[in-house]
Order: sequence, then C-alpha cells, then structure tokens
Amino acid sequence: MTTQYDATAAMEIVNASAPGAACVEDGVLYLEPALVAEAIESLRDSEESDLIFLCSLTAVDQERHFEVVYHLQSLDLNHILAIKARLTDREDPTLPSLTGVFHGAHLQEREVYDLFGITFEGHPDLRRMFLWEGFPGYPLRKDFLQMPGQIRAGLPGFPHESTENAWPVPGSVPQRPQHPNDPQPPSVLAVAEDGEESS
Amino acid sequence: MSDFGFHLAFWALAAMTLGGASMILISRNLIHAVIWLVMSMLGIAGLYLTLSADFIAVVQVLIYVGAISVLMLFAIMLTPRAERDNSQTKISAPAGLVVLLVMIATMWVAVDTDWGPVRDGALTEQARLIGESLIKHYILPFEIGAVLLTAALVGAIALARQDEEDGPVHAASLQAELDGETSIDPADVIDPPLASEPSDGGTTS
Amino acid sequence: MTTADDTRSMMDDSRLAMQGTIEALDSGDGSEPVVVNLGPQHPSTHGVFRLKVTLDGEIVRDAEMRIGYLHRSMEKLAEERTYTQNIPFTDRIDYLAAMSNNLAYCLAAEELLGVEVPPRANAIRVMFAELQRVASHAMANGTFINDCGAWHTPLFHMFRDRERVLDMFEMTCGARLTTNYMRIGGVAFDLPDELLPTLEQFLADMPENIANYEALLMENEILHARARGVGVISPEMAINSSLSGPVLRATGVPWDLRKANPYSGYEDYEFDVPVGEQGDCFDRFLVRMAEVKQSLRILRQVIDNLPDGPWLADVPLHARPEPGESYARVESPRGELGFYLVSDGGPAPYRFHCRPPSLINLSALKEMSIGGTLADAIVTLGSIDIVVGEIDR
Amino acid sequence: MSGLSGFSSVLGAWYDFRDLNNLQRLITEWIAEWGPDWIASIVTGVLGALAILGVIGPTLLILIWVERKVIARFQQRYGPNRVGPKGLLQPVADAVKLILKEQLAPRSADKLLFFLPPVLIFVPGILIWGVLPFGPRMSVADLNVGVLFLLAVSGTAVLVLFMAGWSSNNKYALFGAMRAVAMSISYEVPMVLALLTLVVFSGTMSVNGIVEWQQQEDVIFILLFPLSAVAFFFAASAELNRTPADISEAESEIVAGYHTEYSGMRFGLFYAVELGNTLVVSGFIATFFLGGWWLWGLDQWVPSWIILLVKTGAVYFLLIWTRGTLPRLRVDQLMGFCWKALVPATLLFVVVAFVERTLLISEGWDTTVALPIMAVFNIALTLGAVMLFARVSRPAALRRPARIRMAGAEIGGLRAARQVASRTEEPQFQVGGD
Repeated sequence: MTTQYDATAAMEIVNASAPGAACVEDGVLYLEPALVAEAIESLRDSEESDLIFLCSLTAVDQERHFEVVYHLQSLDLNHILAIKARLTDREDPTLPSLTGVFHGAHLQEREVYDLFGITFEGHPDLRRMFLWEGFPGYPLRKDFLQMPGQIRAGLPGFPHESTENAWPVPGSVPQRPQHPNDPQPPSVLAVAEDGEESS
Repeated sequence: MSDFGFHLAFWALAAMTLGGASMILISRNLIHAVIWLVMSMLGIAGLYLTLSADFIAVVQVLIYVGAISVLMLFAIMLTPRAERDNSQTKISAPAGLVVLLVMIATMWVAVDTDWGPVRDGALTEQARLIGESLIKHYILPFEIGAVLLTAALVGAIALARQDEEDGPVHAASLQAELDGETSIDPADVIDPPLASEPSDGGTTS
Repeated sequence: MTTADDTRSMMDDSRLAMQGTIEALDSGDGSEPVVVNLGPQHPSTHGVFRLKVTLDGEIVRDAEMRIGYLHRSMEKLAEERTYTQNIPFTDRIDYLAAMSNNLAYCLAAEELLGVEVPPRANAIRVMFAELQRVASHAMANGTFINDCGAWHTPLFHMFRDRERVLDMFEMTCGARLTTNYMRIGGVAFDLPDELLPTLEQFLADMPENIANYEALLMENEILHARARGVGVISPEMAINSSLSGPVLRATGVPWDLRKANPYSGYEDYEFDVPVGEQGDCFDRFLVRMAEVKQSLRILRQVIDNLPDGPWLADVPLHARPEPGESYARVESPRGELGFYLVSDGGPAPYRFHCRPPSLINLSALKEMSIGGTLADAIVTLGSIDIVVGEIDR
Repeated sequence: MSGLSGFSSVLGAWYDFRDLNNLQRLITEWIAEWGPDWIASIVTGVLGALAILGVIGPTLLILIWVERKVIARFQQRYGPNRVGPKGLLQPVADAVKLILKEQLAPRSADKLLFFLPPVLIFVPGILIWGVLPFGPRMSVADLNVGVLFLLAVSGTAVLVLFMAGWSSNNKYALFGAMRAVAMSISYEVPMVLALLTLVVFSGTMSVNGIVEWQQQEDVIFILLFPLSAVAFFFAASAELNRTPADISEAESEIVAGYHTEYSGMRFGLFYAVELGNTLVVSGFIATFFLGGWWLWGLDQWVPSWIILLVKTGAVYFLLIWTRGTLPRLRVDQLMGFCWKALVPATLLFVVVAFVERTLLISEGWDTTVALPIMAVFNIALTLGAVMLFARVSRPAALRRPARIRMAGAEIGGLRAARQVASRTEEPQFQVGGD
C-alpha cells in the first residue's frame, strides 16, 4: 500500500540543499516558487525520499493565488508526496519549469500554461496545447468568462435547495447548470468567431 | 496485311514519335518532358513492330519506357534543389551542333542501309540471332559495356554509402540497446538539445 | 482577442520558424526535409490526433504532436456539476475504458466524502474494471497489428472478444461504451441474473481464443521485424518521462497500482504483473497479451468469491464534502489514471483534474520516433495505445 | 465415359466449347471467302479485345464480391449480404455509387497528369491479358516474346502510378508514388530472373510454349523451380501492392498512397485495375508454374480455359489469404528482402537452370530419369537456400527472443526491475529468437 511521505522529512531534505525553499503547513509541503526546480530535484535525487516519478502536475485557482500541485511518487519505496507552490501574482504567474528534472513534466506544464496561464520559465516549448494561440483568456481560471452580474463560475447550490445555501452573490439571478436556453454572454460568441477566423 | 495498313501505322507512329519529341522541347516542366519522352519511346517501339522486329520493340518498351524513364523521374525527384523546369542554358548552341551531327550520321546510316525484304526467320528467330551476334561478332563491345556498367554500379554504391555514419541512426542506437547500453541517456533528455522549438502558431495552416 | 493582423503576423512567424527548422536540419548535401502532417484525419492516429513529422527521406528527424481537436474542457464543465453528475463525464474522458474512469473518479470522491464501499460493490467494481481491461487491450492490440499493416484480421478477431464484454456491460447497466455504472459508494445496479453464466462462458472460451491469437501472431516474422527494436525506451527514461501502464512495464519496471496501492480489494486476488525486457513495441504488445490472461485469472477469483450484500453505500445524492482534496488513482488499461479533486465545501468540485495516462505516455513519443522511419513512428504511436478523448478531455 | 468419348469426336467443330478459338476460326474463314485479309485481322482483333473486356468487366464485379466475402470469413464476419442474393449485387451498387459521386481534384494539381492516370492505368491492365493462353490456341496474341511482353507491359504501369502520385500535389500521394517506383524497379529484377529460369530451361519465350513444354515433359515448373515460383509470387504481390508488400498505398502510413486524392469513379478505376491485375497475375502464376491450361490429360475432357480458371482461382485465393493474414513489411525491409534475398536466390536458380538445361540438351540426359532427380535436387537446394538466408540475414533485433517475466512480489521501480531481470529461472513467456 502506498504510504504518504512525511512532509517534514521532505522539508529537511529540501532545505538542506536549498535553504529556505520549503515549509510545512497543515502537513502539506509548500515550496518557495522561485526554487521549485532545485527543491524537487533534491527530492528526486535523495536516497531517502527517492521521489523519481512525477505522477501529476496541475494547478488550482484559489482566487487570491494560484496553487501548483505536484504529486511525486517513489516507486521502490512506494510512498507519495503532494507538494504545493503558491503563486500570488495573478497578472503574471511565473514558476521555474520542471522539464529539466522530469521529462514527463513537459506536456503537463504545457497544459497548465494553456488552461491557467501560468508561465513556466525554462520550458523548451511553452505553447498552448488544447486551445489555439491567441485564445482569449485561460479557461480554468475562476474569473474566466464571468457571468453578467459578476457571478463567478461554479455551482452555487443544488437545484432543489433554497438560495440561502448558494454563494453570496450580489444581485444574482438563480443559477443552475448550463442550459442551452440560457442567454449566452457575448464573450462566448466572440470566442466562436475567433475560432472560425483563425482556423 | 496490305500496304495500306502499314502506311497508316507508319505515319501514325511517326507522328506520335516526332510529336512527343517536339513536346519535350516545348514543355517547361521536366516531369512533363519525361512523360512526352515516354510517348516518343512508345512510338519508336511501334515503328520497330512495323519492321517485324518484335523482340526489339518489346525490349524498347521494357527498357526505355519501363526502366529508363522511371530512372529519369527518380533522378529528377532525388536531385536536391534541382530546377524542376526546362530552363534556358548557355550551351544550347553547342548542344544544337551535336544534335545536328548525330542526326546527319543517323540519316546517313538510314539511307545507306539496304532495307530489303525481311529474311526468313527474322520474326521467330530474332532473339536467337541477336544473342548469337552479341556473343560471336560483337563480343568485345558487349564485354566493354558490361564492365562499364559494373564500374558504374560499384561507383553508385560507393557514392550512396558515403554518409553512412549519419544515415541509419536508428540501427546504431538499436545495436547499442541490444548490447546492453542505454543509448538514450536520461541526462540528454533532461536538457533537450532543441531548446527553442519552432512554432507555427497553433493554427491549422 | 487577436485581430486578423495578429493572426497573419503569427503565421508569418511560424513560416519563418519552419524555414529555420529546415535550415537547421539541412544535412549539407542540399536535400530538403519534408514535413508531413499525420492527421488530424489519418487512419492510424486513432481519432483526431495530429503528428507533425519532419522527414529526411523516410527517416523521422523531428516529431511533434498537435492535439486539442477533441478538447471539451471537461475540467471546467465539472466545476458546474455535482459530484454525482460528474460520473458520466468520466465515461467520455476515456471512452474505451469507461469503467476504469468511473472507478477512479468514484474512488477520489469517496475519499473526499469518507464513504465506506460495501464488499459486494468492491467485487463488482473489480470485475468490471478487469472486463474493461480485457476489452481495452483487445482494442489496443488489434489496432496495433493494424498499424503494423495487417488487413484488419486480428482486429476483428479481438473485437469479437470485446463485443462479448460490451454485451455484458449492456446487460448490466444498459450501455456499452459510456457505461456510467459506478456510483459514489458502490455501483448503480446489482448484477443481473444472466451475467454470471455469460461471464462463465466467456472465461471458458477466452483461453482458446488467446491461444489462437498467439498461434497467429506470436511467431509471425513480419510482425517481429516491424515491432522488435522499434520505439525503444529505457526504463530510466520511461520513469523520468512519467510513463505508466503497459508502456512502462514493457521496459521491465514492475509498477502496477493494483499491487502497489491496492484499491477496491485488489489485495485479495492473486495475480502477477507481466513485465517486458526491451521496452520496444513488441514488448508492449506482449505485456498486453499477458495482462489479459492475468485479468481472466482475477475474474475467475472474483466470481468464485463474490460476496452478498448491498452494492451501494448509503450516500446522499446531494453530498457536500468537507473542504479538502483527494488524489485517487487506478491502474487503467493505459496506465496510471488519477483524479485530483478539490472541495471547498460546495456541491460541486472546486477543482476537478484528471491525470490522463494517454497524454502523459506521449511525453516520450518524440524520443521514441526520431531516427526511425515513418512506418516505425506509426507503429510506435499504435503501441502506446492512445485515446484522444483522454488526451484532450 | 462413352459420352465423353462421343464428345471428343466433335473436336474442332465450332460448337466445341473446349476451345473457343474454333468460333473465331470459323469467322475468319468466312470473311476470307469474300473480303481482304486485313478485314479479317481487324475483326478477329476486335473480337479478341471484346472477349477480354467481356471477361474482365463481370469478373471484376464478381471478384470484388469474392474477395470481400473471403476476407470476411477470415475475419469471422459475414461480408456483404444485403444487396441482392447473398450480397452479390453489392459491387454493382458500389460502382453506381462511385459513378454518381462528385469527382474532386485538388486546386493545385497538375490537371492533365491528374486526369490521365485513371484511364491510362487500364492500358497495361488490359494489354497484359493478350498473352495469357486460355487454351492451346486460345490467346489473343501468342507472341513468341510473350514473356518479355508481359514484363514490358507490367513495367509501364508504374509510370502511370507515378503520374498519379506526382500530379496530386499531395505528400502522401508523392510518398506512395516514390515507393511504387522504387519497389517496381527493385522487384522487376527478381521477377525477370524468376521467369528467365523458365525461359532458359524450356528454351522458349512464348507463354504458350512454356505451357506446352510442361505438357510435353509431364511436369509442372513449381516442382522443378520452387524458389522461382515463390520469388515470382512474392515479387508479383509486391508489384500488385498487396499485403504484405502494399507499401505504396499503405493505409496505416500514407493513407492511400498515390490515389489519395482521387475520388469517385477515378478511385474506382484504380481499384478495379488493381483487382484485374491481381487476377491476371494469378493467371500467369498458374500458367508459368502450375501448368496453365494443361492438367495431366484432363484438358482433353474438360475445357482448358476452365482448368486455367480453377488454377487461377487457387492462386488468387492464396493471394487473398496472405493479404488477410500478414502484416506489412517496412519499406526498407521490403527493399532489403528484394536485393539481399530474392535477387541472389533467383540468380542462383538461373545458373542452376542453365546447367541442367545443358545436361539435358548437350549431354542428352533422359528426361524421364533426369527431371525427377533435378526436381528433388532443386527442392533440396531451395530449402537449403531459404534456411541459410533465414539464418544469415535475420536482423540483430530478432536474434534474441522477446521475453515476458512475471513480477509477483517485486513491485517498484528500477531496483525491482533489476530484481526481476536477474531472476535465474526461465521467463514466463518467450517468443522468437534464433
């Protein structure tokens, strides 16, 4: 059974090679964004942690900041560790690329760049992957395609529930999952036109 | 068969041959020129048939239409950055002179030859007659030709194998794999050699 | 928003960049490399996948993939749907292994909700996950032989087995491809009465079928010549590139999440993990063939030890998990399939991320293809076994 | 038997359908009574051409059905079974559909060279039938250089394929065309050498002469020169673009090769000619190596053209069988196989044939004794050559077996991989290797 690798032990390994790069909050290892590549390289090369397999690399938009989440796995020691890095600059989120450490980060970083707009410095081929170059905005950001009345994306409550449980949204209309009859915001149409144009 | 049939065939084939030949000169595209050449060759093969030389006719098709023209196409396609059109050259005057001389020589031979009736056995025994004359009377030219072709073949192989070292990369890396060495070093990949990947902008072009 | 001018200048840039490639690849003897777009409409790209190869003669000098033709932004859509409503989405991610995707997603949601799955549900989940593996590997190996140039014969033979598996899916949950069968806390329906006899018959017939395939394919010299030593990757490189599933195991690395991190009671079943030696296309093919046999072995054990009891835990349909996150993964037919869910206490996942094995297994495609011929690149792509729905999501 | 012997008494009459040449002879004689001989030549020529076209057209439609049905049976399917009885009208429906479809041409195509090939491809495809003898006197043109004619005409087809591929202005088509050309000029060599064996040994270049030689000596050439037969079969299937050598229209690699850009009936014409060529090549294989219209005296009782058709059908089935079973060779492997295996082997047998011919003619060996000995010797030599080739020319990657080991307890990364690989017991599964 795969065990969770102790975040404190990992912090010590990281801080030994890159002082001040790591800290532990609520049992989760957080890395200093500028030192992510060095920190993870030290975790990969350390005999104790042996985190040689990059399971997953993704990001979460926490509204105030972005959180890039790495899941690293040791195959021989069979433990897994989730590592996070917070990016507070929403305008130009930047992080060192992991492609020098893990070749497998190549496509996953491109995906995160495509959908979140997080730039990975040192990535050899950082282009949009699913969407075309010039696609307006980054779809997985929470502020992408804001609804009229500044309603944020997401499901505010179950359809049968009263609006009390929904997120407090000023002047909101009752939200429900997308429905074809709903009026489309103009930006959606703009996207479609752009897609036709550049293809 | 009557003379009428022969005359009809001769004039049709002669027109085909000469028409094809003229089109080679006129067409600007080298590939088209080769196709016209093929038409001309087919006309010549037909002319051989009217002369009851069926072996020569078939060999003409086999060698010139089936092989030489294909080789020409191959050469055009494989010549790097060749002008694919029938461009102007500076040596058209000397070339014209050479062609004129060859034409005069051919016509002289044609006029000089005794175009008598076909001897018996020419149609059925042709292959044998040609074989015998090649081996008996013309053995020296035959052998010289053979040696020349062999030399050309060896030379072609030598030329083709020149850049062996950067050719079969795959086979070399495969051999290394089989010898137990990992040919793809992870370190190489970690610092990819092609650092700046070209982009075509992600649009379908 | 890009204007037409921007687009044009971008295209100019790309053309200049492409000329740059040609200059860079110019070997000095004046020959021009040819850029060929394999796809998005191509018989061997298994969907709308585009592989842009730069060829020197028939030798591949550069390979670059272009994807996104099937992008449906599932991760965004999932943020607007409840946890249960997201289960059908997972079918559409990898439409050739819908059961495995259902399972992985449900495991992640159960971890968030803290749900205990009843033993019968676990056994049924294992049963369908393994049946799905048989079906998916039948498809993968059949199309692989097709990519090697066979005229569909092995494909149709293997489709016959897949067809029987899909029949079993249909009799259980009404759907053949996008099953939507697993639920958070179990499975949607109990097994129908006619399933177990059908499955018994299937298990009885499969050994002979597999023996037939082996007789047809295993010693086939042409298949050996096409697949041996092609698309080779070393174990170090495979791990570094995050490859998983049969592609990783073909290099000799015995990494199987069913053994390493048993879920749904896989620890109760006896099976082996087949590993290859060379890491070439033929080893991938062999590993898949051997895995089908192991799946049949697991299925036999599941039938023999099928527990009674409920098949669905009591989970409210409108569940709101506590804020938190979970990363659950299963060994899908294509490799490590993970779901990363983040909850903010709302009715829908705050973040829904799928770790797609098909996409990440392509990480090393360029390295595997370069230096081989165009035909080798096709065979390599076929041996990786991609599903474009999973790549693009 | 009495019926049969009674039947044989009508030998040569116009209604003797064992030799359809009788009909033609009747017409020729009738014309000769009143008209000039060139009319007779033209009429018989037209008749022969009409006979060939009349055979090819319906046969192609039936062949499409046969091929699809047989392949379907290999693949455990039913095949076409909706249009007409047993799906027999399916090819007709397909043809109607293809004719009604829009004919597309790429805007950047070389227009003349793009439109010509679907028509031109028919010329060699039909000419080649001219020298196929259906009976002792049943070939449209019994040329005394028939073998050469066959090779010459089949060699010109590649030019048309090149035109199609080049003019399409499509990379797949160009690849297909280049592959077709490269393969054609390679595989013509073993094809010529394989037929040269027969020509040297039988001393005639007439196709019918080769059949008559087999009839006279009571032996079929596949027994005397099995390697030439196999080489010819493989070279022919390569020239026909059929699996395992269909690299010039390899579906999984270059979509459809040289005819990628052709749609509608233009594609249909390529397809039809390909099938027709498959049939006529099966016929030539049957003629050269299986005795053609002759079958140890049975041709006295059964119409010779039926014997030839049955043999042709058998060879055709073999071609479908290989197509339905084998994967495709890579282009370099195919070329390597041609130049490194087929050419030396067929060349060896040309020499063998020359020596044996000399023994028969100059030394005057008795054929009834010598031929069986030679057959046994040649078969042994063939087997030896094949085994030697298989040993010597096997690529290094195939020399050692592919192994599958089972990891039970060892789960993990590189360390576990080394543990599994260093296990001493036999691997669970092993395939291939020397």
